[in-house]
Amino acid sequence: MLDKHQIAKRIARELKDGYYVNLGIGIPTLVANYIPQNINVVLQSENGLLGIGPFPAEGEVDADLINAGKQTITMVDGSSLFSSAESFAMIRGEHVDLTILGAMEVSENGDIANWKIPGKMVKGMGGAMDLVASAKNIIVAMQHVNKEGKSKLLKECTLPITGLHCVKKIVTELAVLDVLPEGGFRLLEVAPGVTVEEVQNATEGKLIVGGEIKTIEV
Amino acid sequence: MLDKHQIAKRIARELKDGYYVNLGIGIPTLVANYIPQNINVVLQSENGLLGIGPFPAEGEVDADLINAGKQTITMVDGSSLFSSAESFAMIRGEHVDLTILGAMEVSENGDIANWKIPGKMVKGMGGAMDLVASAKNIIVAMQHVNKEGKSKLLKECTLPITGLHCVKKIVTELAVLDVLPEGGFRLLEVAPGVTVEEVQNATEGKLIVGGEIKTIEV
Amino acid sequence: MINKVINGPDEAVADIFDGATLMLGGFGLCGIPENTIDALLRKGVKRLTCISNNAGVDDFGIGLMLKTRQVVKMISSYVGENQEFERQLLSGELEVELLPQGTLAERIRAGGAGIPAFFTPAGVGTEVAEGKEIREFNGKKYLLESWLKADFSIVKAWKGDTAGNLIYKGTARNFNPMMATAGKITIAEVEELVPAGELDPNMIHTPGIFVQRIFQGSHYEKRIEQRTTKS
Amino acid sequence: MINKVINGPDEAVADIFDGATLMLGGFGLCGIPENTIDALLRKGVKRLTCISNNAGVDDFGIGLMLKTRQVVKMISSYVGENQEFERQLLSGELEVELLPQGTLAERIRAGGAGIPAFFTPAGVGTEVAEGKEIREFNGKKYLLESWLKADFSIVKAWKGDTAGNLIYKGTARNFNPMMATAGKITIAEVEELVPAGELDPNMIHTPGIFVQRIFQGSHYEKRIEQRTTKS
Repeated sequence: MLDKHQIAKRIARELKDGYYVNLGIGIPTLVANYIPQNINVVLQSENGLLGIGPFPAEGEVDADLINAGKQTITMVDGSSLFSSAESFAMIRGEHVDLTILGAMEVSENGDIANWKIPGKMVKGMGGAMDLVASAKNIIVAMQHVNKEGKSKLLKECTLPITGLHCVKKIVTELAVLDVLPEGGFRLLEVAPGVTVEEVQNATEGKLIVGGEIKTIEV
Repeated sequence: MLDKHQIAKRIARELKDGYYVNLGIGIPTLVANYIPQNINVVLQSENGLLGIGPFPAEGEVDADLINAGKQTITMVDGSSLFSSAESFAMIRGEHVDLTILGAMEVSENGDIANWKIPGKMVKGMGGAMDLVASAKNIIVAMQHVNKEGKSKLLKECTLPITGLHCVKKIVTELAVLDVLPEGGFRLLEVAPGVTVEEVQNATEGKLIVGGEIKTIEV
Repeated sequence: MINKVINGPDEAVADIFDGATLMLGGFGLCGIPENTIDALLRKGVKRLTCISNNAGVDDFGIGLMLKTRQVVKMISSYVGENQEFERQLLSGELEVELLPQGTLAERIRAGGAGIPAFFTPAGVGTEVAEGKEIREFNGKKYLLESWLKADFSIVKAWKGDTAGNLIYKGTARNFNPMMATAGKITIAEVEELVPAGELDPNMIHTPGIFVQRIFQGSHYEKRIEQRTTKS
Repeated sequence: MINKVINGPDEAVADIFDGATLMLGGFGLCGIPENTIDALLRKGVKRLTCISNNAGVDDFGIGLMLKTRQVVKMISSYVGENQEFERQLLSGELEVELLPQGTLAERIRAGGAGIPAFFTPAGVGTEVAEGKEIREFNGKKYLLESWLKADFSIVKAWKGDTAGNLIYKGTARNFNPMMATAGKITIAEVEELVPAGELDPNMIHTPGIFVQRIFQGSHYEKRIEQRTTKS
């Protein structure tokens, strides 16, 4: 089974040279730590920055420079700053190549639910609905099952939807799966020590197993 | 009868302190020469400048600084530059207080025609349709009759329309007239030496004469 | 050039009335109009509708106005990090309208730009789309969203001049530029106010035409929500 | 940071194909991509649809491409000052679609911003409204306009960096920033190209994400249409 850093590291291998990428809060943020040295990737922060750098040194903290998770950050050379309207114009206009975000549920046709649990305090969707409605490529980083042990890869989402038919790939502690255009989770890789059967048992939606199943390199 | 400079001078008396004003090509451009000294008015150029200054000295001409008539200009202190999208956001959003422009015809309900003559080469509407559709206050500067001696203040426009129900006031070589919300040209002032009868003869649309008719100060 | 300078935040808010709709700039606590919020607390104006991406924290930003019960409705994209907010919401004292962040930003931009409605893909298939017109363009579904305007927009900039021109700094820009365009009256507080002519016209983020009142604020706390540093 | 630098205008236009739709920045002759227009002339690519506020003059700007009959359609707001243009239009060799200038600017911005359609008041009651949906909001009529996109957008900036960030100068900005966002491929020519990190991130007009190719142009003529000076 992968820990959250290993999930982030595996997702980082999906990055390609020249990509502009939006990273959601949580595990997706960790992906920044594993970007391969030989490629150039620019990270977008939807509150108005292209070119997120590492966290600042103690003496360099600037309250006027934060990411969408409200963490203090720095900028890399070649960064640009802009308004929220311009930022979402960028997102909605499909200029961002890849969005990586967390989810509560993903359905076998690529629907995602990640913003609201009925009966609990609703904090809001933030930029998630804009991102999932607009991204050319969406990868979800999440646990395969929830705290009650129920699968988060479902036939249909049970929680309120964030966006339809948008998730392309999922990386969990157990496996890497593609969401097929015609529906279904295609198993690509399993975590070290995890069997196909274990993935099957943890997946409520249609799991498609065929061809070689690789083991995730950690 | 007023010459074009006197028309511009009369229109300049409509300016109020704090106004942002868009001046069209032709007589409206001349209004800039007659802004009263005791008020602050900012001129907008729809190609992306707030704060048009005088024409440059010979050695200060900058090809990258022109007005909407493509003339070289300067900027006053406190100017700002922006894109065409932002410029028309400003116009459409009714942030510009007053638009002064020329016209071929104005109807008694405030319709304006000023962009196209059937059978002649059509050069385009430029920003005129956006301006007349959005301005809170529109003053037209034009000749009362055309070259064939026909009135340009009509019951209905005969030329292709630029915008509906938008002109508030007209200043011609003969007179100053308000376009009433309920329809009709209300005569306010006549040029020195011009009689009400002459204005009436030159006005095809409904002319409303009542109360004191002042003589335009020149 | 027109002079927009006023004496300070109390003069800025003097005519803000009970029941007014306000836009307040900022993302989290970054780029919020601290001085004007304080003046709103002093004035005690009530029944406000606040359009702001977030609702502050319990003891800073809009959170302070929630504590004093001055706000009856929030229009936001994310309202976490606030216990009092949660209490008022659950008790029904506070109404909340949640919007996708990009939709919120674009609706405000549309309000300032004279665009009464536009189509966006955000929210299609979700509860955000309920009651809204859906239309397909090039095989993709979009929903129709309308403009947002405010009686007063309250923004915070880094530098400003007497003509109302504004320059923001870093990610403190966020919602401030659009909000500046969408208020009937726009109030700008700045860290440094300079005479017209000192700022480069080519580097202005918000042209002065959008700003009716400007003043130099003081004592900016600029509280940080998540202080993260290199280990 | 991603490096977008290419060798020059001929490399920039190498894959522009016959029948392509191009956006070209500029207002009159101010802020036009002089070097890339020259490369298009050298390449001789044909049957182009050009989206540009104006059509240049007989011997400069897009006018040069009209002379060589490379353009079959212009989408513009104003096309005066051009004899050859008029001849081709009257003879039916050239198709022209005229749009209100603000509508043109906003449709391009919408294309870049993923907004397929929006309502605007410009053109209501005129022939521009023919065949378009009209809807009333708050008692005022608006018409529905759709986005504009291009296969290639060609823009001219003052300064640029290797990451594709752009800064324009004066009123040479005009249509360039929106067009930069609305091309599948955006080509930027700049007067001065600097390494990423030299431009202030806070003062970028066009973020590099919108630019796929950038090069430093040479021999800018910057022809003036109406040279007016103080008497």
